[in-house]
Amino acid sequence: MKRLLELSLGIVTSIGGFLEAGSIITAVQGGAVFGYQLLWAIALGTVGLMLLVEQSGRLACVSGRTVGDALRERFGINFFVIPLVTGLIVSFLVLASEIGGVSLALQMATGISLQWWALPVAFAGWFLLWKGTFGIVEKGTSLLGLVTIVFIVAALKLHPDWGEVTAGLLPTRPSHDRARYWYLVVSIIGASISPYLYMFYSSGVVEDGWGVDDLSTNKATAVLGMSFGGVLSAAVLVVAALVFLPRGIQVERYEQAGLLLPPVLGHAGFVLFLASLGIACFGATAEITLAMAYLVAQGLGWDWSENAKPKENTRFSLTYTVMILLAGVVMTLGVDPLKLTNFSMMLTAASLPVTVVPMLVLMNDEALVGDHRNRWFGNVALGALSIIAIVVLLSAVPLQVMGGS
Amino acid sequence: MNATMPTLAQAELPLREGPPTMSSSDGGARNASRYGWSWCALVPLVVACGVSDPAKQIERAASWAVTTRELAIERGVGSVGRAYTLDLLDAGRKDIRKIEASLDPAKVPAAVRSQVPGALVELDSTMTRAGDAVRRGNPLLLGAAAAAADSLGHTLESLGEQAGK
Amino acid sequence: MRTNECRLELLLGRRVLDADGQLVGRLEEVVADYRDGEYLVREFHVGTFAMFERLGGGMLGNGLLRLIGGNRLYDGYVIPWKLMDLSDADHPRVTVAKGELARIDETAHPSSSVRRAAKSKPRRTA
Amino acid sequence: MELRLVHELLDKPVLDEARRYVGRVDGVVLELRRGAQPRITAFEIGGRVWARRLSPRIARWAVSLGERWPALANGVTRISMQDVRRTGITVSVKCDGRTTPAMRWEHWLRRNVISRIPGA
Repeated sequence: MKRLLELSLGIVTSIGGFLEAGSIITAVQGGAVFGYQLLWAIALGTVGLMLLVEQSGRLACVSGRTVGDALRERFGINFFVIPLVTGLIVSFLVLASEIGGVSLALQMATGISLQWWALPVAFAGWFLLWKGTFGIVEKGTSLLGLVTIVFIVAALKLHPDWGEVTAGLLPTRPSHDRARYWYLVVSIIGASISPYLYMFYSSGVVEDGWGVDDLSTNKATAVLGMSFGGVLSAAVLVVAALVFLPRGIQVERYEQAGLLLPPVLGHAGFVLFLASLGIACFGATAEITLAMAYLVAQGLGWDWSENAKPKENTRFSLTYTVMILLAGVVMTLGVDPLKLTNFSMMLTAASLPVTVVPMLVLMNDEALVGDHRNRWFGNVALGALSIIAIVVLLSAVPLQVMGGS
Repeated sequence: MNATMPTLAQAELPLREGPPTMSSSDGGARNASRYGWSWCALVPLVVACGVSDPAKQIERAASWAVTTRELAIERGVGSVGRAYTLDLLDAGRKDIRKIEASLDPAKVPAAVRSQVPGALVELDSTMTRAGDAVRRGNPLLLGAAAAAADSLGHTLESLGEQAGK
Repeated sequence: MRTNECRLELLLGRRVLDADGQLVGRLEEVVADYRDGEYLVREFHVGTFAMFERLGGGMLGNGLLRLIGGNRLYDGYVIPWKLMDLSDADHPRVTVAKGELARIDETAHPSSSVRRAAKSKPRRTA
Repeated sequence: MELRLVHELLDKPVLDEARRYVGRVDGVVLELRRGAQPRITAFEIGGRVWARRLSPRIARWAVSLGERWPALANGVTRISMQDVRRTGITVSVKCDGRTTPAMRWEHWLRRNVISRIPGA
């Protein structure tokens, strides 16, 4: 019975925790310009994330080592510095864009500029981490995140043509705005496969004390949870395709996304959109901050645990304190949240090889995962994902310059 | 454009990652390797390049016209908040002014060159009228602004298509 | 640091030459025995993935190459402690020619995929 | 009993007798002896130690950082191999982690920073 509860909680939290600033905004922009054509990018990103979450979870269940631990122990400090530095830079920018998302939701609700909201939001996130346990941070924000199901309700209410929707699941070449199309494809992949997600997930497995007998729960959580999350992200794209595209509204400003749900659900739609954006981004804010502190602490050998009191592992807790408050300060400087979100999603996609490629070695290292090693299927899928990640990396610079909004 | 992108360390891609190779002997157990360790995808400081293609800019103006219409309609039925509406109208007008400034008449095809500036000015005043209507809470004025924005949307869209050809 | 001390982490990955100045490979592992309360170094494992030598001995690189069946290319040697001269920590040298060294028996490698591959394939005799 | 230094010692986490997480094996010290097997005397934990592995520039920077904030410089913790009980995925040692320099930074922050923040 305990396992069933844990399983259902795992799936629910991965649904609630899936959407964040990047996935919402890239899906809205994608739907508004290309209709259903980009659904395949969401599907690819979701399958990729499913793969990495299952494997990093398996790594942590079997060896008790998180991804951060394993990267340092298996490859030494000389290599580890690369995922450490790129991970911190990329995660910091994504963290700032998440704080921007929450602040913007508050600005749309109250009219007070997001620059005033940035520091209070960062402080609230810090307070949740300082006082909360891992369970509260992950489960709490994700349960609230279930409000994002409003996008599925809106999508169903619009009665999309399911034939066209499934057609969108097949990769197609764009008829217009080619650079913008591929820029959004890469941003969507970056938004779904974010390194902080599987760093956070594998640390969560260790915090929750999962072991070898939790492998089935881990697999179910990864597959079911992430696929429901992918459906949510697809729903956002479908609604944008049915509301913005026919009207010819292109998303130039973040605030325009506020007009997404009112035509479908009226005032409730507006309020629920603000709630979804605010809660989803707040959950992501807490998760990313923790993931960064995990990466540093695990890599450099500091004691770490969100369940313990902050004074029990001071370097870990002060790391996340500095990170979240610094990101809050960045948003008070008036950085445009839409451009920052798009830019950080592109950077996330470009930084994927640094963590995805090493997973190939980690998941086949008998010393770490014993006979729970990757079967041929796991290796082929991860190999394909690594090649995609490297292609994305090589295309990042030209795409950013040409396709960047 | 107030986006101040944080500068990113520009690091060369480490062809040789990992421990040392040929070590020069300058004494001491010096770790001789030299590799770009803060490698982060070679992304330069990118200032989002202004969209200079006139057809795209006119389409953006058309998008703002439609956004104004939607906003006026939704505000009329009370679906969206007052502060939000004023905030978005304000942001829209800023963007329209940016389009006006960056629209290079030489690049705009002759057929539409005369009509575009006028349409943009009219759109700007329509958005201002819509803002006043919201502030005063006058539904009639708001409806008129919505209609004006709607027709402007169509004209700008057709101008955009002509400019695109 | 006393003069006769040296640091493993700085030796790791160093290129090791033999008595004739030939490249034996990079230092990958040091194996020690625990005997009467002390850890004594028994042997050094040095090797390279021939073609990929220029790619450097990064542990990620080696791990990946081993994974995709690189061990057919792996040219590994076991160097007993007696034959390793560490007087100059920057330039570890072997006191004999490369030919006289025993090759690494991949069947004892910690990762089973390497072991399986090594068993299933007759060793390439140099 | 065989010990593979890179695979089972270097970079591995170090737990003291109360299973407290002291740090990672950042460096291993070998004692070279004329005509006798090199002996592994101790391993070291410390930012300065792993900084030296990256590059001399970073190593010098880490040392100068330590001099500027001596209280923060947790210096180098050297643990003799005699105290090592078990190696493999983790390295457990027979000593009290709290007294090692590795944890000095932790205590300094606890006394001077964390205590000032309510609800820690």
